[in-house]
Amino acid sequence: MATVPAVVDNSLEDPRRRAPLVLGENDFTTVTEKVCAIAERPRPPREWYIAFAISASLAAVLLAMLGHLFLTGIGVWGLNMPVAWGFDITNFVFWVGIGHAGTLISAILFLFRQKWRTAINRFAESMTIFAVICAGLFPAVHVGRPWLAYWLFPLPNQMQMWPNFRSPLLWDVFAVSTYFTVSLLFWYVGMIPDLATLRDRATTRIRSVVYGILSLGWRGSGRHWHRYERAYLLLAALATPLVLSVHSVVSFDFAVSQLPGWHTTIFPPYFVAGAIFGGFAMVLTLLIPIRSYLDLGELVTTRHLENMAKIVLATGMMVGYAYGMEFFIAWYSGNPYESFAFVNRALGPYAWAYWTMIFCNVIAPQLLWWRRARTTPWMLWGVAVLVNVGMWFERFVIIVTSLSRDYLPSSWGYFKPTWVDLLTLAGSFGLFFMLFLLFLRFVPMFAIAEVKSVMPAGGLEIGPHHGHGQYWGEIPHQHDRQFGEEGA
Amino acid sequence: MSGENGKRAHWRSLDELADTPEFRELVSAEFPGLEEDIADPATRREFVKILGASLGMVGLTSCRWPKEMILPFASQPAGRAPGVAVQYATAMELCGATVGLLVTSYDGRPVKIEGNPLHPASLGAASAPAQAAVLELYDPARSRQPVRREGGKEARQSWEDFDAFATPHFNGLRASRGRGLAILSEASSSPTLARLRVGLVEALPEARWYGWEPLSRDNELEGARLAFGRSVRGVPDLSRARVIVSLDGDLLAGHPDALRLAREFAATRRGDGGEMNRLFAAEPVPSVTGAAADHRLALAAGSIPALASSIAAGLAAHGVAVPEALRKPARALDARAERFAAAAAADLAVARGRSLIVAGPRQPAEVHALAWILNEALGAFGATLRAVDDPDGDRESHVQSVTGLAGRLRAGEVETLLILGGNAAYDAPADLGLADLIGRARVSIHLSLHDNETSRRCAWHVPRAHFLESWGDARAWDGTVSVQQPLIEALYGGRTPLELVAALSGARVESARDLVRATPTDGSGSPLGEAGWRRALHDGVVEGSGLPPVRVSVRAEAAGPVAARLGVGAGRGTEAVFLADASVHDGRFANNAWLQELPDPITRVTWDNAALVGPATAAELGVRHGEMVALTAGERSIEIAACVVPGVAEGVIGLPLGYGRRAAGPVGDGVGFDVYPLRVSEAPHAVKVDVRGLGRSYVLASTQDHHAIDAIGMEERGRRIGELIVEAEWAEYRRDPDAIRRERHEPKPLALFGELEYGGDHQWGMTIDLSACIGCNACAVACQAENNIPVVGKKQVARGREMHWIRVDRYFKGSPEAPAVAFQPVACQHCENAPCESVCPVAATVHSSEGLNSMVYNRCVGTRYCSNNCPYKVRRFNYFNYFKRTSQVEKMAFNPDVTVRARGVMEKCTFCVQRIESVKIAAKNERRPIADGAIVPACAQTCPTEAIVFGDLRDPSSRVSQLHRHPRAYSLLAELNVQPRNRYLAKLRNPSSGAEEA
Amino acid sequence: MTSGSPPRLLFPKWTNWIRPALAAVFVITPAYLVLLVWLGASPQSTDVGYAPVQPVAYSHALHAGELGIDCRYCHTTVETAAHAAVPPTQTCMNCHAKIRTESPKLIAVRESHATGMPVPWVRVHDLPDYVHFNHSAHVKRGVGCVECHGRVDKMEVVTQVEPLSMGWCLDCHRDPDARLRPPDAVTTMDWVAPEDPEAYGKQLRVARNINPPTDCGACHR
Amino acid sequence: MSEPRLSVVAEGPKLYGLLAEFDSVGKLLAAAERVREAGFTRFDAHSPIPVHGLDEAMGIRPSRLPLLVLGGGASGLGAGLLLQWWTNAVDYPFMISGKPLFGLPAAIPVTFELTILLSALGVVGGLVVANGWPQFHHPLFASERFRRATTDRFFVSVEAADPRFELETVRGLLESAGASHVEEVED
Repeated sequence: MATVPAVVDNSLEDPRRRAPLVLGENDFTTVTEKVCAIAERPRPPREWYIAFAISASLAAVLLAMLGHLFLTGIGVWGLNMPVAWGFDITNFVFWVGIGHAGTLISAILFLFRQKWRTAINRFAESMTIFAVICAGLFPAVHVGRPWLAYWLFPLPNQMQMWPNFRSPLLWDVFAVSTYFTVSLLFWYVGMIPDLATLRDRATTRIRSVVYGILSLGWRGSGRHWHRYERAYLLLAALATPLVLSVHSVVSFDFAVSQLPGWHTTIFPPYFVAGAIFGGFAMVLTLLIPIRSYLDLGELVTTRHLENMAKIVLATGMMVGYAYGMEFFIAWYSGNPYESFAFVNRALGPYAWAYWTMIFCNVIAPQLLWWRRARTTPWMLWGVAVLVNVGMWFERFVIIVTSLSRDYLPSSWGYFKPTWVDLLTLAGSFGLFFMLFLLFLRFVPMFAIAEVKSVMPAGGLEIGPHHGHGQYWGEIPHQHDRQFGEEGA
Repeated sequence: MSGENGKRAHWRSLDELADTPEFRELVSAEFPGLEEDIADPATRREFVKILGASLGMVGLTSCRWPKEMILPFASQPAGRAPGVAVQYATAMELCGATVGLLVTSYDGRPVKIEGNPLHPASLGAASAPAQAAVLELYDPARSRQPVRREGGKEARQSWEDFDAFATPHFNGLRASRGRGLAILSEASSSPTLARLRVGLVEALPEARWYGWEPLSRDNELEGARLAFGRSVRGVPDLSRARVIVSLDGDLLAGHPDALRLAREFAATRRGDGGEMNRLFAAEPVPSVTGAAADHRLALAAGSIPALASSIAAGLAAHGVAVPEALRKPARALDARAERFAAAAAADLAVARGRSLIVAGPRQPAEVHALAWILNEALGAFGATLRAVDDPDGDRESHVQSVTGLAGRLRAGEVETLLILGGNAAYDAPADLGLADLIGRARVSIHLSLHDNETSRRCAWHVPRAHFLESWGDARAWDGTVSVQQPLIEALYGGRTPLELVAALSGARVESARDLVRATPTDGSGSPLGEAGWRRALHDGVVEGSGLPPVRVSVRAEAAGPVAARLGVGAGRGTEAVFLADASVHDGRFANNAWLQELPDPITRVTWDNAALVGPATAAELGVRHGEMVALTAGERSIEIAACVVPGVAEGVIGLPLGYGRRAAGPVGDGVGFDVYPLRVSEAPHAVKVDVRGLGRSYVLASTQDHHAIDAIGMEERGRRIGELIVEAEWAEYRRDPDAIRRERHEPKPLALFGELEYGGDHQWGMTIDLSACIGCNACAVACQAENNIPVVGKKQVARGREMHWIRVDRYFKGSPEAPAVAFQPVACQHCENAPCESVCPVAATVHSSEGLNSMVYNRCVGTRYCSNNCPYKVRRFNYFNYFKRTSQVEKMAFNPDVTVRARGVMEKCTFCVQRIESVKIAAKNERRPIADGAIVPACAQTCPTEAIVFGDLRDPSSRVSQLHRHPRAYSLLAELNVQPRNRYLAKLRNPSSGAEEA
Repeated sequence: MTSGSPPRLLFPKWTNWIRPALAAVFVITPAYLVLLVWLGASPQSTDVGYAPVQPVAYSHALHAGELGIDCRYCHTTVETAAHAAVPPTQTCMNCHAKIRTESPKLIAVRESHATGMPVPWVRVHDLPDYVHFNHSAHVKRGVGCVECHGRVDKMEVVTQVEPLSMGWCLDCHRDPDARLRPPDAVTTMDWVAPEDPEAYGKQLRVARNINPPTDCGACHR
Repeated sequence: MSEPRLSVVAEGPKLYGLLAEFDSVGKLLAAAERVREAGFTRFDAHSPIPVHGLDEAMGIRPSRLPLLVLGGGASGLGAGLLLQWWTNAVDYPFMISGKPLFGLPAAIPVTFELTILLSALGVVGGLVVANGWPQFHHPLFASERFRRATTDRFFVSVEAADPRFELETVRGLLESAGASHVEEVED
């Protein structure tokens, strides 16, 4: 099997000389070994425990805050009458947004046959699941009487009442729950072969039982692979419009309303772009440290990082464009309320939030025009973190500034978060990282089978290809091989 | 779930209820609504909560609600049906003048107070304090037992104990012909009390009777004496007045007859009769009256006499027969004041016989005298003003009286001091040190609702029966007598001044009812006959009891001294003016949470008073909004937060009285700042002070401009006001009434889909006339009482969580020094295309077939999305369970027809759907149509100026339909095409063509 | 890696039976839960049949049934007020001052009459406080007592016979015809429509212009 | 000739089939093709990655999963529209913001989500059922070498149940196809 020395920089995109996606002295055996070893360690390193302890205790704080909230009332948050939504919905939109990169990477890049996705999709998909869990939490607890939140579902009842399907919030309910279900299926289906690998490598009884059950009896059968690939392709095809719809629907919460600053048609595309932007940033934020800590440079190569950096830059530009366009339309519409809403954003009491957002989402990503920034992990990471901050503030700005000053100056107000608001936000991060650390601990963090299938040895001399890391009509492995030989 | 809502309880009688142990326990429970600590993490309770949280989430399931009892009467009084509202007429006296009331009572508990349409001082309207009295009645902090204080020890006593002390003591006093007995009474117009006083003087000739009222109208009386040598009071009649000049007057709010005056004033502000009055107001601090004026002059109180004399001079110039002495202005004023005086004089002269000059209680006697003189010269008597004999005319002024008492106490000449009501220890002139002198009397007895500052200085505190619990009578400003009849058996026992005085004078101890019954009130000289009595109780007024007008004429020699004293200069330095507070008046209502939370009409500040300063003066003094300042007058000094308000005259600081109470009760204690220490007997209305900023800042909880607004906000607000409050000048409007509609043209935006048809037999709608609204806030309290609206407390208001369903927005226009003020009451607009409805995921707010935007509390899950989408921001959210600590006794104030909202539920104006439904059902039961005006929401019902009109839009002849079509009618934010059912009528102003805005 | 590791664990053959089992679980469990909640939580099963013990063993079967006393003799306010007043002790004593003066069943009544303390009846038909029901509105339109309270004249102990749930109210408010009768017959327990109730009720409804509101505000205020 | 084998079978535990191990994708494909051409039907290939062309090599008919998507999608669409129309316009109509009781634009999001949801469930359900999951027990798992089928080795298994199955011929066939190791797997 041809292999490539690690020294090769595969981040050049040269159509004639397609670079390999896995570097180093790697074959199926070693790749499997590398990935599984992480999940198979009898006990993870101390760092893992430290990280877990921190995030778990934050998650506990979240629980306490929710308890406090349920027992006392929404008033424990800083909300008031003009500003009836604050951190709660901001966090919701933020987390849903984070989720999107996962589906995007696994589904859309898949359909576009971006084979480099294989190294990061498991990662991103897991992130999606956890982010959506965090997101789903907020709509559920933000209501004044959470114990009645089930009224949002069309369940028959003695009142003979049904929910109001004209309400964007109800659309959210369906969108988010569908999104969660489909992402979960997609994630799990994608994991079956790898779970089987873990099962077959299992050395302890408990592991073989658990992985045995989870892998549903996978044995790499050709017939199974055949259906499996088709199913995966279909799921991808379904997930793609879904992911676009979900954030569009979330944006309807605002776009459909009356409020200056919310009531704009640009929201759906703008939100989707923002979601991808933030999502990729989050992938990078998580991936880069782990990559260096576990020394996974050969699987997650600089090329992967650079590709993601490019997407961040591109979506960042879109978001920046949207910011500008909002202002233009506000001015061009000639609607005084609309124009004031935006002037107020930039110069009003919440200017600090607005300019934080602009700096993080528009200025910072400009670094990525510079190749050094794209290929230097720590720089890229810095940008990614800023983008995460920026995207949270974007939602905060949209929601809070618009609400705080709407039509009647008499009812203008100002929102100040309380300690509960802040701890709840922190807690949601705790929950997210806790779940993520568990994932690192027990599940193969790379789609092993997929990674293998984009390795030279995975290629073959003849036959058409469908899906799953391979590409119709294209014959990449030859290139890889030549390149490999030259590189050698 | 339903457990969270208040339970309707039935019981036989109140004393039975009062006997249950949990009642006692609940009564002693803390006052509710003040939820500050709920959001406060520090408390242990909170911490435990957080720990128990996870469990709590499990426990939130609902099963069958608790077993409910039905306790029917053992034997039912005739004509009493459980759960059926009955109205009784009674009256509330405030500072010696009465307003007639109708009190709605369910199962024997009064729940709602409204004005008595038959009463001349009410005409169906009721002021905010009057309506809030129902909360005062159920105030758990009211004292329940006599208290005895001796050598720093205090002991609760039974009534028997008190009588055991009082009877022999009073006998002793009678034996000594009342030597050493002093009685200090709050102002009272009660004919019965007057009658008993006579008896008392006979029985105890050496007893001395003193009166004290911190906000008295003595100067007015003094002025009359000056002008006529006779103690008369003026009863203005604004319905005929075309030009009104108010010299620091308080016609529309503070005046004892304000409700009637406001009605008459507004009647000619609508510009419909082809006529419109014009109001000139000069005042140091913006008041409701000033806000309603066409020309308002912000002028230090000390300069108003000079202004008055300039006006007199101006009138003389216009050929009005002004006495020689008054034909020259006393001294020069600044240009603005001069223009104002000139314009006022000109208009007064033109409208001779239909003009009126009134002076306010803060102004010295000579200004009042001048007003009398000029009114006579202008032929106001019999037209816009009538003089009647003051029922208690020969009394000395309150300040003299209380000073005299202080003197005798100091001299140790007072053995027994009996204080009937009031709170002299708190509000008497500071220089007298009355609080400490009370101790000099060997025996001091204080009769009052609360065990307040004065009670704590007295040997005995005797609980007073609330006016809704006791018999009495009192006169309105025009002298009309009303019988005050009890609505409910005294919750905690309690005596009335009548009973005490009767007991003191040794008259055979009768029930208060008999005392009242025996008083001749209708001028016939003999007690009312049975029929008359029943009639008086039913109507709430004693027919023919009004004071007859008297013919008076100005003494020639009066003009000279008056003119001489008008010239006295205002002097240097900052002038601190004492104001009656719109909520707590002189402090007596400090423990009333409804009033405490009621925003000040001008500053919109709740739960506080503050030193009101104009922007320019503030800049001069280097004082920020919300900064603590020290005010020093001589050796007296107070600290108070500054509140920068446009329209306060330069060099003036407004100090609302009645805050900083120390013994008001859990609600009122420590709220705001006590400014009485600056108030001294020789200058009870205004003092010169030195102002020093202290740098510390203080949170003023305001319901508008929740935080200091930045530049761009200000600018934008300025731009919008014109859109929101449409105004027109009377002259133009009269020329071309359609101009308003034309300029504003509300284009009917294209609908996305066919408009929905409303099937109902009626289509409810409302109009609010901005020309009539004077911003008095009565509607807000009416709504609060009618709809069980919770009180949330200062911290919550500061956070922006006030719950009022109808708020009176106040906007300033023009320069910060001389702003024009406009009020706009905003409640739910009941939009036909209501934005709130489509966003509610559970259909908790939907439209009724009669066009109401219904809010269904029990369906609401509390997403708050509706509020976000409401362009008017009129929805209110229960961020906490604001009724959590409401005691049983306070729950008696709940209106059983309105659901008590749970925590986490949105609420808003319903157009008083409970009233609509009850009228509809009754009509349908009797199979008769609903007459226009039969359904009146609480706000409209109590509006003194009838600015709010409600009715059926389907009936084209109904008043509301006509007003919807009125040329002044416009919809707020019409361009949103939400199709509000509530339309506003543009505000008309009537500036004099002569002067530019003064 | 695999070398040296112990022989792998093999699932026994029977584990393959999990498949049909799963299929069954996926079908049965949801069905069971739905039924459980549906039947268990409905007011039909939670509220109907509620018959608390009353302080006085008052038998409607005897008074309203055998003796045929009209409902309105005790519940005086049904036609005029929202509440159908439970009678004051006075009303009982009107007769029982003479009849059964010694009956032990009446001790509580006599006591109340003597002391003036009320008889603590237990509310049977108890609507949540956010529901504002008006008796007069229904009685005057000709909705018989029976429609909501059932054959009280046959009840020894008053029992709730209808769910009194919102849905149940709506059923009638949306289609009242079958439940309407001439107002003078409202208290007649065994009243039967002279013809097909639907048609007869329709006539009444049209004639008296009865249109029951389904607006939320009609009951929730 | 079947006689002896019967006896053989009779004495030992039942034979499941033969399992041949290959070390490269190419060999696997070749072997699969050979086996198919030899007319075997009950055989399978096993690989750690999806091997392309294997379906042709093994002669697997195209899957019918897409039909399930269509079915799921259609029912989701129908259910979505029906639910919204019936609940809000028929069973309990409310007057909301003066809007029509049922408007298609407002109904689109929910309908769309339900369409996707049911399609996705259809696919996954179909996959699980068609692959006969969960199947925890399989004879091949007994083979120690087969553990590498999910790591780095490729296998072809021919079942004894195949009518044409003959132990030796099949063994020969597989070895000649380049199997690095062939073993008998018992049931």
